[in-house]
Amino acid sequence: MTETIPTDASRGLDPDGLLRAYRTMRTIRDFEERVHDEFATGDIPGFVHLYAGEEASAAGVCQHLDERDTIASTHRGHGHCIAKGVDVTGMMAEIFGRATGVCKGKGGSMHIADLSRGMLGANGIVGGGPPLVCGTALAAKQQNTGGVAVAFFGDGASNQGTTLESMNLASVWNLPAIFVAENNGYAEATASTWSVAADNIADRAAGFGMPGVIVDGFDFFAVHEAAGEAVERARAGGGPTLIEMKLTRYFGHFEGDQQTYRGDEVRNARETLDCLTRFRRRVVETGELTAERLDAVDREVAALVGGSVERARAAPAPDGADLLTDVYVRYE
Amino acid sequence: MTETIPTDASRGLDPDGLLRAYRTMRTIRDFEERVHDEFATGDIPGFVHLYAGEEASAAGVCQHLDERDTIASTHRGHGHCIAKGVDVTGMMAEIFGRATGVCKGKGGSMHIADLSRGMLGANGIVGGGPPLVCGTALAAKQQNTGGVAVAFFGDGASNQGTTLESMNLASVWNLPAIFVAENNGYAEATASTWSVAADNIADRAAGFGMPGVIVDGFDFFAVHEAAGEAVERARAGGGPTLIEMKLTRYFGHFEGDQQTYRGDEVRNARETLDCLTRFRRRVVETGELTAERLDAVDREVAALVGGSVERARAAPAPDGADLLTDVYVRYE
Amino acid sequence: MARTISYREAINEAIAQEMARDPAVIVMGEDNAGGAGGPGAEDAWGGVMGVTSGLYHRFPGRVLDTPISESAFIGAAIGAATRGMRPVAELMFVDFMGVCFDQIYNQAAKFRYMFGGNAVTPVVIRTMYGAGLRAAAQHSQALYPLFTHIPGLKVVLPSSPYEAKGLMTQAIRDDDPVVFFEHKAMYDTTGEVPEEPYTIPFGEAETAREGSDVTVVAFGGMVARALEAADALASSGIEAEVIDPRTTSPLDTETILESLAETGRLVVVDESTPRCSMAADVAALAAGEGFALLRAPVQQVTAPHTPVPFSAGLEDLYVPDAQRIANAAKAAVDWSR
Amino acid sequence: MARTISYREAINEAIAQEMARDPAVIVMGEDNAGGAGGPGAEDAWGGVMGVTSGLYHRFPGRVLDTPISESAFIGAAIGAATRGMRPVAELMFVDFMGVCFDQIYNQAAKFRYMFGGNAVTPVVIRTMYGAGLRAAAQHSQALYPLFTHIPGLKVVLPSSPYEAKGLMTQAIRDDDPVVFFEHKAMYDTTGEVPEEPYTIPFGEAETAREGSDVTVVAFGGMVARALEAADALASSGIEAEVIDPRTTSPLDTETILESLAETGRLVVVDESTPRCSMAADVAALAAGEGFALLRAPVQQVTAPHTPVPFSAGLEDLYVPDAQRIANAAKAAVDWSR
Ligand SMILES: Cc1ncc(C[n+]2csc(CCOP(=O)(O)OP(=O)(O)O)c2C)c(N)n1
Ligand SMILES: Cc1ncc(C[n+]2csc(CCOP(=O)(O)OP(=O)(O)O)c2C)c(N)n1
Ligand SMILES: [Mg+2]
Ligand SMILES: [Mg+2]
Repeated sequence: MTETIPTDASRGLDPDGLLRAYRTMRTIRDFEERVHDEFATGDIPGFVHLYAGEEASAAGVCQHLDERDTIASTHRGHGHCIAKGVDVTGMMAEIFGRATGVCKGKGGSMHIADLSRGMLGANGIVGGGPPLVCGTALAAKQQNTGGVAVAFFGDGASNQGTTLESMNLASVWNLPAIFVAENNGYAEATASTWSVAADNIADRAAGFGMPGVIVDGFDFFAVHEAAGEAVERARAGGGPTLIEMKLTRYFGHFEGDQQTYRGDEVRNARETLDCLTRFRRRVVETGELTAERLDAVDREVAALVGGSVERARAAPAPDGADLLTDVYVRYE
Repeated sequence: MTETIPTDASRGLDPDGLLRAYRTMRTIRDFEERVHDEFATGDIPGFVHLYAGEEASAAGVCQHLDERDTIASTHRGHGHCIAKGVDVTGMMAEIFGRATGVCKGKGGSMHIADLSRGMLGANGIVGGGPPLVCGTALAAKQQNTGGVAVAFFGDGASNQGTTLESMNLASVWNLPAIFVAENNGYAEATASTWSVAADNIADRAAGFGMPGVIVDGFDFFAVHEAAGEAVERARAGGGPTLIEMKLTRYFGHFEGDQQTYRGDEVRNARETLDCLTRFRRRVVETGELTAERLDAVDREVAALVGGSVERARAAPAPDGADLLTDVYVRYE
Repeated sequence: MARTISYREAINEAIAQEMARDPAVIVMGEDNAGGAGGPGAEDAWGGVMGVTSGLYHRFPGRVLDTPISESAFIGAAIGAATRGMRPVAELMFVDFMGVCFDQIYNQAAKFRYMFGGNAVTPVVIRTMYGAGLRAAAQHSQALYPLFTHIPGLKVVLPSSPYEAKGLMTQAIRDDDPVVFFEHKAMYDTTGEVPEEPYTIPFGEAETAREGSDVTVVAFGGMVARALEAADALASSGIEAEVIDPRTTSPLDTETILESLAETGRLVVVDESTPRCSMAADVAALAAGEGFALLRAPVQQVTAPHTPVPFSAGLEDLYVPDAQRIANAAKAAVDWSR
Repeated sequence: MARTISYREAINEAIAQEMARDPAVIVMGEDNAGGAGGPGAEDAWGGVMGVTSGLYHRFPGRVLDTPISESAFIGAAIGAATRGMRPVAELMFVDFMGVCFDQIYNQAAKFRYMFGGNAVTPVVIRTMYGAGLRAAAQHSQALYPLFTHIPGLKVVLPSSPYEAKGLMTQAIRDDDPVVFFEHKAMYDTTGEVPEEPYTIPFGEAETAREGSDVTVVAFGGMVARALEAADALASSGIEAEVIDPRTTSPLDTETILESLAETGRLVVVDESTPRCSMAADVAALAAGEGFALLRAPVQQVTAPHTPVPFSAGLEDLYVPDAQRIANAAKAAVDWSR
């Protein structure tokens, strides 16, 4: 059976941990809002899908992860990258298509990756990540590292066969894998209430022999709690978990989307559910952190993100010769 | 929730209906045993997968179907073909690779089909059928024929992404489709208790918004009852159903399989569960049919199947020119 | 009556006219209407590039949104086609074929043969291909050679609004499975298109420009660049004949060989990567049937054997351009043993 | 020390030796052990053709059975390869690629490029191809041209037990994604194979037979037939040089062109269907770089543009045989302008 995690659950985060969580979420928010603005200038090429609004999911899950652990992401990948520690300056440069980007400008927004950080890449293919996560979870198991692997995917991706069969495989092989369904209500312009023929994505867990959990994806603490349990179980050899985050994306499916298919969910979410606002209110109320410390984080993050844009804009484009490199390790 | 159909359920079959059911099952059994023997002579080419033991599933489901309805089958397709009314003589000729075969000898055992009978083909691809059934169900719906479409697939195929996403699509589109998982305990040499990470395949139904039913697949009447409900619901616009048949195949995965992975399930099944024995015992006990009438069917079927082998053996191979025909309706 | 409309509008019009003409024609794909189940507008998108926009309201119940389940819904289109429907299904970007290719090449393409001629599967699979939108490695591929390789499929690459409409009309009326490749960078290209329905037969190349010095065979999005190159070549005294095969399967080998008989020189322009490509396929035709006509090495102008890069500068180098085509043509013309 | 063993045993031995040598090597696939979860024997199958037989007990925990979920487990092999493993995954019949191709060509093949060179994905995908077992349209295809088309993949087609072992050893040690094509009709073919591990480099063709009248390039299962044809040709005074490229990607174009320089005549033998095939690819090489060497039309000997038929007589006509190869070679030699 699926269970719902209460929103006031916590997992003993000390002030440093809380600060880290806040910094992650704030960095994602700032980064995405800035990319939104920069995109509007016309200087960012290609398709860009923003994660703003969903920060608690990436931050709450990745707070439990370390260098043993891997994550796979989606076309909406910036947030997962930042939460897993990918360099923000290198990310921004990548999105601008610069030689200084984390992928040398060859990947772009949809393919940001940093394998050295265990970040297996944003992915242009819906449902592309879950099979890969079975593999990195398998590697962790074979190598006995205690590592876990997390697949982030959307409600739309939850209907892709690759995602579904990966859940089964993860159970059959008893892998240290966690499946995080980020149900933001839409796949492009299609409502998840229509495309997912079940009340909840988490209801699918039972059919694949794993626990299914539903979480308020705006609530960092709820996410952190649920993810903590899943990570603990996975590290202890207890197998995979499916966690469904209920949340909302603040921007369109991609930059340029007119969003006529939506109601006023976004306004409502921004005003009453926002993960950053709620986090802030709570930790200040409990006295765990002061408004000043949080403000300081805000300033640091703003400087970091602002600087990343400046450096990206100033960075060189890739050299023409790069067109032909990096296809094979060796080919002759 | 999944429900289990009691084995004594019935659905008011009159003697003609009972006779038809028995004839179907007996024809399948005879056909498969004969193919088994003929294969041993070395005269049947290729890969052959026999359906013996599972007759009640095909017969109990297809008894509800008529010319509006379609079925898609698997590599283990002979039983489904026979139950859907494909010509036995043409089938045997096809398996022998003769020009007189239902597919002119170009398809063979794994591709026997007769679209004019609504039989969309055995299928060499595990999980190949369920998407097609979404399509024929959609056609029935668009054309308002009242037709239903049935996808037969194995326990192994229940782990194929194509199967899983087809169930979701059928629910989302509210199609008149029925998914029949024939759980015979193995996919090749792999036990379904291992490969299906749930207690039952039927447990997956909930995740795709449809009822899931578990049936004793050796019991024609249980199958007939469950399928009747599903067909009725589908025809009435009530959407898809997943039915899991628990049963056993009597022969190896393919002809030639040494079956060292099995225990003595087959002996047990043949001795205590056999669908034909049980059907016969019951209808004779209730007085609905006499042993004499059933014996007469046995003789007719034996003659039919025996004749099909003789005719297949006497039939010509395809002409060499046939190699290049039937690729396109028109190509220039 | 011809008007100037876009490639996008031309495709939309062909589908609309066929839907009006034949109730068996239905449309399906991810957000082909858009807005399903949501609180906002219906027909919110008309496909990610707006190609099917407006059909949802004009043909109630006949434009179906789908979950992101390509195997299931492409397979559904194929299954429906075996039962009297003529579905036009969208595989959004051809890059996504990898999650549903089985239904296309093992099912649709083989039914008729496997079933001894007793199957007719009139399905159209619309898909977008090509680079130029900075969409990177998984949203920019050409991949039509993979489909061309498969017996049982027909493969169509319109190079203009006029062709897009006529070939789409033919695709829908055609009784075989057709994969219809729309170049994603061409949707806003405009051209003269008759208002009334018309078909362009498959397997008949269009000679887009006549010339007797060199034959340039170009596919889909490359036709315009080949014409551009031909203009440049003309100013240096080289008259290029530009052939637009319009379908790669069937391929009009006759027109290519006839042109080669006159020019003796061949350039093939193919946006796909080079190995086992259409460039190779046409070059092989010249090396075989066309050998006696050939007076210089065949020049293949293709993308390199690499994925599609993201960065604008790299992507511009990736796609064959008029300059490279013109250089290849010059090399062919200048060559002497 | 060389002994005579089968193609099947050669592959098994290569995998076993690499597993012994490197703990990162693991094996996975449907029934690659067999018997998982059942009451009977473990390692009941060793793969549907017995290729991985015995490895399960020799390397505990390193041979994994899988559900029938090719996207998931091929993807898992790829994912594991990015984290220091060297998985050897079996895509049973290459015909099944359609349910999992995305993981191969959009993920494994593109990681390194998309990620700016920061990825190493040493995965081997073993797969069976080819006709001859009366297995019909969905279990008999060749399909290696589709993989050869994709940048980022290496594609291997061993033609003998000796090659099978050396190329498999190389494939496992190689740092790029490799698709390893085993001809299903060759498993019982025997030949001399050294006991000790050895590698055969990729991109280096083997000249299987020397001759100066005509060059015959043949792939995988076609090499033996080309040699048979060469014997027949020799008795009518034609000396054919038979080249076995061993890998289609990378392709050793140099060896082919060198041979062509001597013979001026080219036959390409390819079991796949003809469009955008390896036959076309090599013919295109001749039409381009090799043009000045070519003295006759390139002869492509391939399967027809049809699915693979079931009936024995039709299937025998389908697959290129020595007679057709010899005829093509004669036509090449006899040709004069
Ligand atoms: C296999 C595949 N099909 C379709 C697409 C096009 N596409 C990109 S994102 C998207 C919607 C994804 O929705 P969801 O999984 O809910 O993620 P979200 O965008 O909401 O984060 C679609 C259909 C794709 N990239 N890959
Ligand atoms: C996509 C695909 N993967 C693998 C196979 C090989 N194969 C054929 S039958 C089979 C087992 C199928 O098991 P199940 O679905 O339980 O059906 P059963 O044979 O028990 O009737 C396998 C693995 C295939 N034909 N297609
Ligand atoms: Mg979503
Ligand atoms: Mg089974």
